[in-house]
Amino acid sequence: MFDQKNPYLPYSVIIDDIVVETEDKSLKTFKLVIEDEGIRQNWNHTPGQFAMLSVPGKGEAAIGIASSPTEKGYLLFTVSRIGSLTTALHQLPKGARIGVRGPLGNGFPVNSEFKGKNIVVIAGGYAFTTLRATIVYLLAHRQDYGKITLIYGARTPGMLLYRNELKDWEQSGLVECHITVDREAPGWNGIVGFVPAVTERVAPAPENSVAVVCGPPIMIKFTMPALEKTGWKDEQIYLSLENRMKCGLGVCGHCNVGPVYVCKDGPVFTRARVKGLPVEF
Amino acid sequence: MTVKHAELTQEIQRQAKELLASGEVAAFLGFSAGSLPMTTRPFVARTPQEAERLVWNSFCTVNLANYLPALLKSLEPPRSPKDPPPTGPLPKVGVLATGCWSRNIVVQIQENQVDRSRLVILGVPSRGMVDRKKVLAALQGKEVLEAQEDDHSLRLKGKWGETELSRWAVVRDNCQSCRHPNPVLFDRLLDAASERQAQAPFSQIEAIEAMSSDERWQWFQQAFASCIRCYACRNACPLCYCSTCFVDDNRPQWVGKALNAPDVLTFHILRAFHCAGRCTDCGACESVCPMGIKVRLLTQKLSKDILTLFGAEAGMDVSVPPPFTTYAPSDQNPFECDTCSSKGKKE
Amino acid sequence: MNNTKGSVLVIGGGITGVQTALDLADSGFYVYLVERTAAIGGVMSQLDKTFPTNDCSACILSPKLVECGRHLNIQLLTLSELVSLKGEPGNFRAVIRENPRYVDANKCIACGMCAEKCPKVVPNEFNNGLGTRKAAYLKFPQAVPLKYAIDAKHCIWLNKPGRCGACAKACPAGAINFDDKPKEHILEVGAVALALGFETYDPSLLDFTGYGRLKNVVTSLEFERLLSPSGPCLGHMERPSDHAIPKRIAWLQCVGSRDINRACNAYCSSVCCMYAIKQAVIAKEHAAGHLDATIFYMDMRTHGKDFEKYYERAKASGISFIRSRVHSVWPAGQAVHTQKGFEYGHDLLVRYSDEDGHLHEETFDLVVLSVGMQLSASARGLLSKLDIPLNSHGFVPFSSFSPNSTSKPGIFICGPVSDPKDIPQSVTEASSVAAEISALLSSSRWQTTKTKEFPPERDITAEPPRIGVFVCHCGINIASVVNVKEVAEYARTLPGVVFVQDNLFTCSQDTIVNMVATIRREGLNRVVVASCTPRTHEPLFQETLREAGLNPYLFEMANIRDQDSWVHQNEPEKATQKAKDLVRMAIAKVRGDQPLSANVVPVHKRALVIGGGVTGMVAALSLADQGFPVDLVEKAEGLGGNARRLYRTWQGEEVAEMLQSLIDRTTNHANITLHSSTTLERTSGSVGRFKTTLSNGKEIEHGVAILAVGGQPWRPSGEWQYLYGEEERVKTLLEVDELCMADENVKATGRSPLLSQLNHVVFIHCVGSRIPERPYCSRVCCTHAIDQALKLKELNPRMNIYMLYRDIRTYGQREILYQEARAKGIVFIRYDLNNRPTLTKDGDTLCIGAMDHVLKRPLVIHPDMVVLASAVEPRRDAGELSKFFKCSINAEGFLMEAHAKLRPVDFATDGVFLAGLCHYPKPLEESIAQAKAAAVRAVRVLAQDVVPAESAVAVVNPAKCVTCGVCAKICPYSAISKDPVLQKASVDASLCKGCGACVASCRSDAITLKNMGNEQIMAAIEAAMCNCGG
Amino acid sequence: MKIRINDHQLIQWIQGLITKFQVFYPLQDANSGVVHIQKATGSLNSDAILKPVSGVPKTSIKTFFMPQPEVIARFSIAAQDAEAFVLKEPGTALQTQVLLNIRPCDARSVALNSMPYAEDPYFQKMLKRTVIIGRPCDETCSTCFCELVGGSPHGTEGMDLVILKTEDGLALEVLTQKGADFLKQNPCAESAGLQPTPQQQGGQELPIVAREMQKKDLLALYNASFWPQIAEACINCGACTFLCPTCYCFDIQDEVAGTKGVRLRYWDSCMFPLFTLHASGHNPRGQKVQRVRNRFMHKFKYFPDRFGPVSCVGCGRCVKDCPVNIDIREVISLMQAV
Repeated sequence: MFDQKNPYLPYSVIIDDIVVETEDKSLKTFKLVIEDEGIRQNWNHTPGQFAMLSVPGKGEAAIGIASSPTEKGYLLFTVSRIGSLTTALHQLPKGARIGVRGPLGNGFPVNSEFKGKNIVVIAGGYAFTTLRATIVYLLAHRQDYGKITLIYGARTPGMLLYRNELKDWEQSGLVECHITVDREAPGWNGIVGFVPAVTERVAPAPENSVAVVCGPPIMIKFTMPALEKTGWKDEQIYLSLENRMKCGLGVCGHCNVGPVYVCKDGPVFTRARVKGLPVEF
Repeated sequence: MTVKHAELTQEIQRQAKELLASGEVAAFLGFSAGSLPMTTRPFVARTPQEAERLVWNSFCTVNLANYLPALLKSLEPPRSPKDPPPTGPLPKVGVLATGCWSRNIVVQIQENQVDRSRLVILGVPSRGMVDRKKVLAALQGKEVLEAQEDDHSLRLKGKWGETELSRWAVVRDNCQSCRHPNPVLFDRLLDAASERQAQAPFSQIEAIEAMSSDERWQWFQQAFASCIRCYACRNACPLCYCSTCFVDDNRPQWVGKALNAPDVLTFHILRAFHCAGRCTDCGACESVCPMGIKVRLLTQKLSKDILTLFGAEAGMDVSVPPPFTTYAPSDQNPFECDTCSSKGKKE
Repeated sequence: MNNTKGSVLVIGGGITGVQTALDLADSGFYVYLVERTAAIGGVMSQLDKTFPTNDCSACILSPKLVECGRHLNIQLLTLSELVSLKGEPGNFRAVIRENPRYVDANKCIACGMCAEKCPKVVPNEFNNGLGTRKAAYLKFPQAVPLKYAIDAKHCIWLNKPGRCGACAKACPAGAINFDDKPKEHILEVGAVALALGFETYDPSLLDFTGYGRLKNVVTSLEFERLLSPSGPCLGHMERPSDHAIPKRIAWLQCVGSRDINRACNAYCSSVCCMYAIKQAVIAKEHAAGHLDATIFYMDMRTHGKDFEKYYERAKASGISFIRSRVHSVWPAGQAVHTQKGFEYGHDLLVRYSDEDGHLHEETFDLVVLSVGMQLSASARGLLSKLDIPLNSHGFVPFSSFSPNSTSKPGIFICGPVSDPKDIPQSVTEASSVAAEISALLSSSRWQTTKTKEFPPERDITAEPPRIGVFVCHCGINIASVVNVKEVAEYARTLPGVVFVQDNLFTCSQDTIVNMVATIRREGLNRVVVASCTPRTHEPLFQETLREAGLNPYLFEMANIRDQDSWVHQNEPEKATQKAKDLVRMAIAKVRGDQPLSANVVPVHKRALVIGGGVTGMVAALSLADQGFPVDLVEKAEGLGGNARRLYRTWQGEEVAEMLQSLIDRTTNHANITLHSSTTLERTSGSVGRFKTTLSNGKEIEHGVAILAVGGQPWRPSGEWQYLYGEEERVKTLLEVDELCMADENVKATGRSPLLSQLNHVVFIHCVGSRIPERPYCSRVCCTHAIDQALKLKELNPRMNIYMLYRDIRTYGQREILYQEARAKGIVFIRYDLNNRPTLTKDGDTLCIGAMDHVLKRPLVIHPDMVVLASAVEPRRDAGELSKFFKCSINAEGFLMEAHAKLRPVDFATDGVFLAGLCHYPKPLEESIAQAKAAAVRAVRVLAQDVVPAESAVAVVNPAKCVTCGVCAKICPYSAISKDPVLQKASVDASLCKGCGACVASCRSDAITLKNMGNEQIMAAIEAAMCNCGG
Repeated sequence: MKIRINDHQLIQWIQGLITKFQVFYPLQDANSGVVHIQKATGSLNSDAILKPVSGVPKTSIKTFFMPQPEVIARFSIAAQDAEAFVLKEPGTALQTQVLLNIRPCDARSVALNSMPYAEDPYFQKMLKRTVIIGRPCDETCSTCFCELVGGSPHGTEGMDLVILKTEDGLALEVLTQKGADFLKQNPCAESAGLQPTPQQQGGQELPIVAREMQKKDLLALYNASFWPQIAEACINCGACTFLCPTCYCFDIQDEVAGTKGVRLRYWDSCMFPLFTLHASGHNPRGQKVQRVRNRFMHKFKYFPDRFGPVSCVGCGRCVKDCPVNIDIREVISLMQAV
């Protein structure tokens, strides 16, 4: 939908709300409202896409869009404080103006390959953000998809994102939730264990299903064999890569993995496609 | 080829082969012939056969010490950053070292970058290396297709014919002003020590110092105007081993990244200061500069100041701590403020 | 039940009393500090610079005063006097009368309006009557408490109610209270410390000085005020008569000291030689070198640490030293007869005779009288009230072995009340008294003290900065130059700033209370105060943040007073601009501040004392008596050190008996573990948790260490050998002491064979002292030699004794011995380095050759014995030992204290202390006082469960660290080492002092100081450079 | 279509251009012998225009299309500014620039770079403002290898106009509509009404090397054993990438002075470790060999796979100026041999 003449110029947005997501306060969800009403109303994106968040004076960073296109009027971004841009962003108060450039990349094929299939969402840590967008989207078009299973793990209960929504999904029965934490923790009555182990235990059969897997490299590395064991094919598994990006348009050269540009050709790839690429991500 | 350098090439090949064959070293760091006239290529021989490709001539301008830390590390068993360092003897590396390179190795030892016990240093007293840019200038830009060197002359051939140049006339500035052509640290010395000793090592600097401050500023801007910030000077320098160089840092962003005077000059002046008290004037920075910038004039100025103020020269002795890691009450503090240090207080 | 009170009464708010109070309060006792005037600080607050470091007196004193004023366990009672004291050690009842201030200290914001409006001008006693103040006044600008007072004697209203009241009208805080009445405080205390200080001798009694008649004859203390920037001429050194800057100044030494004839003060005042030199040096600096400075003296007594070098430098800088007693001071030039009578010029004629007896006259612009010290009338009154007698010189008598005790148990003395002394010695005694009291009351430690409770800290990590800015008028200090309102309005426009307020005095009690409420109400998470210096006020504001539940490190100060309004008085617009810049920078920096954890180190409550001489033993016993276990390490087999060779003190007290009882107590004390024939192998750790391995294999964990490794007599050699070691008739002082002791034993049996048979004895002074290779005075030898000579005279009154000396340095009441020696016919012959005495042998006859300085004739003496007063030198292993604890030594090899003036027994290294001869040569009573002082300074640590460690420490970013090791080499605290696994630099936060040397040295930018990160500094610099909207 | 012009006409025409536009052409520095593309001034070096200097200019012409640095947006950070933190186009008016006597290899690099930059507004603007007047190479250097990578010393790809040497003097040929328009507005001799010579479009065959590389297996090339040896001497400076006319990677960064900020883009180099460094510290190309390989793989495999031709024009700059003599021709032959 990027119809603006100059793809390097972000839209101005206002921080409408800030939610501290995790107990260590390193993750905040920013609710952004595009200032230009026309652009705001015409905004559309696909779950899995990302945008460049821009703090003028500090630069830009690629962040996955955590809101679903079905959530109108605003955008959500859940941002981890790790670099200079994200640190600056975390320092901003409500009402501050920043920029959003996007949506960028390809997103999950929710309107093509996913249609009519069972969806397994596997997430670890804060890579869950675009998967939230995905689940919210799937739920908004619930009739188009089969069973939705969520396997989501975090280090501690306090590090889980979107805790209220997780509860809602679980209680509504619309999503089969398997929420896990790495270690026993006081007050935690749910599953304990790493995502790959939980996946192996609860992963549904691969027939007529697709899986989307996002998380730290180590989690992905060990989740793949778990899926393979239960008969999943590389073509059914969707991954999201996150290389360093600058232009978001496939030009500047930073994010290439072999011949593909993560920002333009990705970030979503099937595992089959990833296997044909050099391991430079 | 020059007689002296031909002899040395043979000797280097012989000794490298011997070191590799005996297993004393796992790798030997030297030069192989380049693909163009007047070039050489830093080269690691790992077998006695490969050692036959080693050469020694007037075009060995890259400082081999620059490669040592990574080469040594590459020979260690792989480990993750959280594993303890390996114990027990680790494979050794043979390396050629002229005066300045050996002094860089000393600095690297002092700064924990290389382990002396893992080096077999073959000292080569330097006859001075040739500056390709001087040759190019002498030939008004005509392309050299073949270069032959004798002990005291260079014969250059191209489409235009043939020209003979005095070798010393095209030797690099840093070699012409060199006071320590002989290695200060070595296991074997491959040639008799040189008696070369520049009389006025800082004459280039003194000429710039003699300028007025306006002139100097003009000179500074002019001299670095063509910089493209490829950082070849930095990357060719054995002192520049920071994992994140200040120019690449963005928290804070010390230097802008543009090609304009403030950013470019800041890079060069700061880099020079980071080398203060450590630079051996090996000239690699200047030799590798694709734009022909006289980069080393900055570091040389600081070397002069450090020699004058602290009587120190970098890398002359492993046991002498570098000047900027020590404090002595006798250190000159010409910048000390008179008003803050009333006479009674200096005790 | 424990009846011992845990509170202490300290009388006297000078530096001595302040130090006693601080040491006691930090050691677990509650202190009432009673001061007669309106503010603490004493004479030291009147001084300009201090010798021998030329530190600004107010600058080094102020922090102590502020600390005292803010201390939770010190209650200041100013304008107060002791009315009565009853009881016994551990349980006294004191009645204090607090005289009315007529200003409510709780309301006063020290804005200065009362003084500005007060019409009554009176001489300013703080400036010694030079210049004026108002009847409503602040004692001095840095006064603690910073509260105005009304001088009842001069106040118009108080004398004629209804006639004035201008101050009450002007006071914005409604603090004036003309109905203020004296209050009585009844205090229950366990002990009393008398730090009564001194007053200077009043030279108007000495007609020859012209003081009182000639305006340009001033006392040394008056001259300090002329030099001081806070003095009547704002430090421009103007002479009183015409405000001209003097170009020729004479100092007259010994005015009111060493003077039996006219002043009736026989003693030497100890400090005047040094302060006169200092004044001459500073005056020369003031005059940019265009000054002729002449000091008229009898003996130059520069016997303290680094004094001799100071003297030598002064001589080299061209200050004239004339050995002469001035005859008289006259007006220079012809008198002019006017209607008012005879009038003279402003210059002064000084008449003096030189050593050869020739009379000279010299003209000066100003004459400074180096007046001596004596007890003030009020001090004498108080002592008599307490029934503590004075000796014939007007001082409280003391025992060399217990120099701070009085005849009344539980009442202690410190400072010049017992003998004239300088600041370091007074401060040492202050601590020594604290040690005595801490031991006496140790059962009640922490029983009556208060502790401060703070609310839990708010977690602000996820909050965007909400910055509060408080801009201070500082009365008129800032506001008279800087447009404070404008600065405040400007601050409001800066990013992140959500609250701005300007205050008359941000540090006043009501503002502080208000600030706490504001921080809570506005949800501030960063605070900037734009006011004065963080040096004095940062702790206060940081505490305010804590009270508001904020981490104290989320705070920055912009110094818009010292660095702005004070230095740009004449450029108010630019000053306002600069204030904005400073505020903008502070805001830019505070944005990056993060909460820092309060680093603490648990204290291992055990002390290590190194050295088993008198000093070490006293220190160990003091610690042990205060209730802490001690390991005492002595290199030799037995205890006692040099004292075993000492016969008696200058007060005639024999050492041996005292020493034996000390050894017995040390050996038998339950809290002392003795390690004799033992040395140190290595030490690691830092304050609170040292670990030391001894040569006997034992490993000791200790929280503190005291180095009392002593000194040693120099063995005369080279050109100072004087046949020593070759000729048995040539002895050193200690060797003669040993003979005296042997003699005592013989005397017990009735005869004194050896010493009494001598006929001619020559003492040679300064053997090895005050020479280029040992450029210091050994301090003890003059007194020792003279006392020994007197002993010889005692044994044989007909003995001929000659003293070959350079300057006789019998400081304080030791001077009496010198006078006695002269009276008893001991011959004093002065020599200088160009004319050293010679000693040769003619056959078996010893020949001393000297030059008679009076007759200017060579002189030959054939002595039976030659006694060499050889130098005291530091032990050679002191340097090695100091390295264990990262302490430094000076060029002569003496251990270097943290601060020559105010931290005389501390090292720069926390938790390590020094005492005794390893610090500098000194007599027994000074070593003993120092030992006790070191002990109480150590107890300040041991009494705590944890000691604070620096919070703003260095941190390594391992991703950037390249392990070059420069930081580790450069760290003065050895806080950085290589992590054995990561192979990167790693900082021990409990050792790091946050000095930043590593940060500066790291090329890779891998080390930063917490809250002083490069991003923050760059943010501040960028803010400084960009003149955004200001 | 072309016209004959004599020396005098050419010089006069260029003199005229200088008065209206910024004109740049290669000149040899008398002291160092190095050729630089320099701005033409009133004192035109006619010799250097009529008989172009031999040798490849030190730096390429990419700087005229990708300025180093280039302002891509401006903004204000003044709190009181209603439009604070809104990024806007720099809005600087761009005037025509003329690049004269451009070698075929450099001109061709513009055509190659236009492929990835097809939709880049800044590059396209620069392209639009620039008229390239090319000059075939009469003399090649020993380091030239344009023909190996699909170019030719007499190629005209990327040029708008070309100055040709004929048997009896010079000729000016129009290659593009832009060239024709330019000539119409700035006529030279009887140039008015000249139409572009039809170019062989589309049917142009890819050079052998590109076709070879396209056929090769990506991972086989990637995992070839020679990469470590090639990388061994590399010091990871950016000399090759910055001198290369077809290296086009860039970075974006903001700079603020006072309350004014600009967003800049400037050249970046895949040789630098930071190029791919994640904020988390992870670096997918953390090792030197990975970066060296990426540069060559990009030029000879990734680019052809995406766009067809190889991303190299054979100018030989990197061969000449690599501080450690890494010779791209050797790399090509090694890659061909896989």
